[in-house]
Amino acid sequence: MATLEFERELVKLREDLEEIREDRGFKGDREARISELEFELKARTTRVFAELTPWDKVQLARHPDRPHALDFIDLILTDFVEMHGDRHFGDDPAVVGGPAKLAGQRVMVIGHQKGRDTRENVRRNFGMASPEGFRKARRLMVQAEKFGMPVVTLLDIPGASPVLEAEERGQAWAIADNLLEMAGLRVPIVVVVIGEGGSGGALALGIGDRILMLEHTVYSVASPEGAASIVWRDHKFAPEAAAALKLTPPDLIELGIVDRIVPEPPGGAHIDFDAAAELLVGALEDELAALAGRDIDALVAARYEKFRSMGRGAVAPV
Amino acid sequence: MATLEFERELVKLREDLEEIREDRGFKGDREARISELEFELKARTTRVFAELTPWDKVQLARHPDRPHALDFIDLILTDFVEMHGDRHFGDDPAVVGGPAKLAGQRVMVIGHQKGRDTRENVRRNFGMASPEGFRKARRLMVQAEKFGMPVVTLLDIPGASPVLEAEERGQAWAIADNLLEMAGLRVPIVVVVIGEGGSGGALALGIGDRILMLEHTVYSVASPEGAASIVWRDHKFAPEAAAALKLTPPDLIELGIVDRIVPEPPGGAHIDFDAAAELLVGALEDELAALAGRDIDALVAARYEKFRSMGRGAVAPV
Amino acid sequence: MKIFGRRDRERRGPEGLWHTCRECGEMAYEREFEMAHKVCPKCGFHERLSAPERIALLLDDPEAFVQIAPRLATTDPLKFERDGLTYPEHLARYQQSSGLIEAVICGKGRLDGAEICLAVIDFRFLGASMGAVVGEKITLTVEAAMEARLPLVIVNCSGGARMQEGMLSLMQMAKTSAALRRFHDAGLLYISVMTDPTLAGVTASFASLADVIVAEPGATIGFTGRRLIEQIVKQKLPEDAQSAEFMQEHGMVDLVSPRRALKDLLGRLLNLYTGAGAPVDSPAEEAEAASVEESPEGPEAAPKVDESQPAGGQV
Amino acid sequence: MKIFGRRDRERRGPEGLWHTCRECGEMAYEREFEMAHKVCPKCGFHERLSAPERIALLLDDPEAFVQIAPRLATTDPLKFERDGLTYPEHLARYQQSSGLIEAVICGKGRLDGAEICLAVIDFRFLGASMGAVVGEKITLTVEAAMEARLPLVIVNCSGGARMQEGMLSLMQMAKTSAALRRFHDAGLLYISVMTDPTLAGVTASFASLADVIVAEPGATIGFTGRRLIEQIVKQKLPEDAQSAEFMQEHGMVDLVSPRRALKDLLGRLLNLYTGAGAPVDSPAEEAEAASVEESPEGPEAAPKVDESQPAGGQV
Ligand SMILES: [Zn+2]
Ligand SMILES: [Zn+2]
Repeated sequence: MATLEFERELVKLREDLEEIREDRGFKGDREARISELEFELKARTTRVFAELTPWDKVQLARHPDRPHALDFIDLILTDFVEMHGDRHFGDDPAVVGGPAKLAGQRVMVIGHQKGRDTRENVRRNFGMASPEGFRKARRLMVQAEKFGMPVVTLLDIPGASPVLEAEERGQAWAIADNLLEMAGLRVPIVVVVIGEGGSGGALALGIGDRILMLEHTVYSVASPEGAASIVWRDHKFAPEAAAALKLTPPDLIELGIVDRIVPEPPGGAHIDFDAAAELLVGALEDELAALAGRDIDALVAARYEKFRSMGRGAVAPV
Repeated sequence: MATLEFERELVKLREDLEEIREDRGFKGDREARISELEFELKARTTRVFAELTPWDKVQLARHPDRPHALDFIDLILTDFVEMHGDRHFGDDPAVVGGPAKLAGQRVMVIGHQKGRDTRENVRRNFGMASPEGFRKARRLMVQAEKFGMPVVTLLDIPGASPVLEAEERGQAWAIADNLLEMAGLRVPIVVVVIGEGGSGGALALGIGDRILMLEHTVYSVASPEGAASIVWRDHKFAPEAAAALKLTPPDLIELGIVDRIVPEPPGGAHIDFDAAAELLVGALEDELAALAGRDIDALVAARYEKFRSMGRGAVAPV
Repeated sequence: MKIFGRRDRERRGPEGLWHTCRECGEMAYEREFEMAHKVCPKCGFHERLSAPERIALLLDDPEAFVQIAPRLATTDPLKFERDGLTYPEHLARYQQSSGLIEAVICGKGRLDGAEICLAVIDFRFLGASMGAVVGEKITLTVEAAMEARLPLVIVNCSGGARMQEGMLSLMQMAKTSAALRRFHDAGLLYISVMTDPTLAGVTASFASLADVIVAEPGATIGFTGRRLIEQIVKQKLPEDAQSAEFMQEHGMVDLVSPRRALKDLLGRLLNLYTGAGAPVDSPAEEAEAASVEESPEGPEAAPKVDESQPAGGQV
Repeated sequence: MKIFGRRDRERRGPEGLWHTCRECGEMAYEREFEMAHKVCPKCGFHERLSAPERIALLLDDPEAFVQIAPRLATTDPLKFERDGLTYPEHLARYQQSSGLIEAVICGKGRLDGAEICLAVIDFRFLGASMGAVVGEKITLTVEAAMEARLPLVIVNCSGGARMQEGMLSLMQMAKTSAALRRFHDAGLLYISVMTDPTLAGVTASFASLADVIVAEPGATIGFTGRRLIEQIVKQKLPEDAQSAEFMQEHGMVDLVSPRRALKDLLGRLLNLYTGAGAPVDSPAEEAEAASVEESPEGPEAAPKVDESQPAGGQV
């Protein structure tokens, strides 16, 4: 388990609590002590999380222990069959997807996939998808359209793979094709940022009828480090950039980009996968149910209008 | 200039004729001698070509001096702009294509392209197309459909590239996708075998409303060498295989696979590119004019029926 | 035509006989090997199945399989002859040794409760080469599936084109692909199962034109055969080149499924993509059963299979 | 708003001044360099053009260009500030130095007689980064072209997203792509011209979503910038990596066209794909003129351009 700086006191408390819970020979009023510690943990968690800076929030969204796409797929879906390959060049382990059921309903789920340990991270390129990954995603979206399955995407990517091989195979083209495809896809699409929504690589799975963010995630035009390099000409200004970029869920609700924040259990999704999954599945059931009844032409038209209007408040004649 | 065994006597006569035509100091009745030689050449050409074996005809179709796709494109089309790339992996020089005009009419022309010399042949992989080539062709077909341009394809390929890299990038998938695409493409398609129509790589450009073959070309399920290896277990039986495979234009007319034979100038297209091009452009104008008036639903339905019925005579209940 | 003849029953082999694996050379009880659907218990090598064996493996009630055009045979359009042996004579040998009329068996049946059209190609018949009959029967099956709006499953396998039918063989690629174009335009599901070997014209037409491609472990899959590639590039290919696993890594195949899991996988896919049939719940899913039942269409979409009907049983 | 101001005329440079090439370091007469549309006469290096220069290069009558939303400017949605400098102050500097209100000029005009919608992005304005105004104006241009069923030409160039507008910048990729989805579904032609540099979010949205992609020689084209790639892989990239020629070789770009031939090429493509306008015959085609004239629709489809109108002239 990795521990972020601001998590330390909470981790300590959780350990104390765990210890006392298992210590049947505890001298004194064990139940009272447990209650006390639970209250303390709750209060401190609230306080610590209330004081997080945008840069802290970036760290939290990148927390190595957070549930990744396949974790959520395991917990919220049944019958998932992972499909592979772009039918052109390869299979990208940094993008996963396939048909599954959500509360008995057929869906196509597609997500960015980070690794849990070093070995898996190397295989999955630390979640930095290649053109093949985006093209696999597109193939599955087209399938979802053909078979009338709503699409659920799970976004969690530092950024699209930044290597020459990805350039050679048309990284930009692969992303753009997905934007075009999703804009007109004739099935409902629900997008969920489950971790780090990084730039064009995130957006390549990010066009939908409803855009959700888990509570402790970020979604940004560029990594704060990258933005700092560009604007401050030094990546050390990442904390400043994180603050300036407005990348947290409440910021993005205010900017009209995100529709809904899905709460996480106290301390974050990585503290309790099951609770996080339960909160997510509830939100997804809501959203899919609301979209299911919509006329498809109206749905696609509304999706167009949704993205068409983004940034409208940021322009004015002079 | 390359000379095939059975061409030798004709080449000699042509040289004699050329010499005497340029020899202004010829002693005797020069005009009469020229007429005599011309008559002789015509008669011998007729005789030699009448006696060609199927294996000879394979050699003729592969004649290194034959006009290739870009030669015909130069001679029969105007305004050709060559388009490049499959938008996924690369640009295959063994397939060429782009928009052009044929007698003022907009068309999309796509062809297999062999090289003329060793250097060009290396670059174009001796005309053995890679998956990228077939995918470029498909991209251009889809464009032709979008912009209402009839498609003209020029077939000339020993076979699809038989290397592991082509397998890795889905040679079979690329060919199959073209068959699917062409089967339903909502613009007229005229297919012309201009040299060697070899196997699946040829068929990948070969689905159309009208299938034409130049007079001295072949179209075969496999190279005679390959078929001999399989059936006779020795590629040296290629001449026997060539005879057995029924790969000449008249054979294929009889089998109901080919619609029309486009004559070539005496001695073959390689003797006179301009004359060959004129014969081809005439045939294409005919064919495109006949297809232009057709209702597109009816055209696609007729194309389906055309291929649906192929081999119907070869099956019967027992 | 009866699919399951005396020969198929005999092939099960009496108890006590031994089977030697083509791959690892180890011996196993013939009966154990057959019970494992011809997967070597020692090394996991997947031996080829005949079409009747495959149908028995996949269908809920193989005997209820209704064939499409079962008696269709090839004529001899090219009057093909090699070393004094005519094509019909050549065919007759294969008909006798395989008990089949041609290299493919097609029809309608049920898989995990889902009604499907199914075609299975049999390598024993002239290397599962594609002639006019294979093309015609595959096309008839695609058309039947389209007509009835049923999912299509083809268990593919082929060494390549049927040389003895020349260009008519090549044109079966065009014919089957054209039929699949209409099939896909109609929004229907086609699952291709690629078995050893799936090569050349079959791969470059109907075998790859599927929504989902499942391959059997170790199956050779590709366009050009290994021998020809090695002749051309004048070097040995890596051992795993063109294997199912290799093709999955290169993005061409969705899944590589061991044979024992194949029927369940197909059933699940049919259900996921079309809502048809009844997936057999895996233990992991039983935990989720409650939420499934909450869904209004849950129970209807997933009726239980009659347990008395052995799944994937042998006939 | 006037596109062609005093500054543009001044930039032509009086006779006798010298221009030093950024690429080869050689000097050439400023006037010769300008007459060659800023292509180095020594090494062929294509210097960046401003949007007004590009419009002058491409349109038959640049002064007749009717702008779309010429006065649209960005607000400051994120209240972005860096080292005490606000975003509006930052923008003001670029507005003053470039004479532009934002990084793109859009409108309607004629190219070789064909009426088109044209957008041109100008690198001088904040590195042609894409903010809400660029996204909005490109989208308005796509919509205008769709409304009038006109071909669309965009001369692309961008260093990437506009950091100062955060996620609103990223969403311009979605917005422009959605507009192009409708445009393409309507069966219309979009030609993208990629100039130096075309990178990041612009390449990964509207720049690459074209029917035809033409690039200028030597232009840098890609998603991730060279510096970042080199940081990550910790080695120098080959000199030609991400060049227009490299991207053509890798299948991403249709054609690399020298600037002097660009207008003719676009005119020909517009005519070939849509029948619009009048291609200027090249010498090779004049030999074919007879057969073109024989076509019933030949003369109508290809009216001569008024010869008194200089093609690709400068204003
Ligand atoms: Zn074994
Ligand atoms: Zn220079």
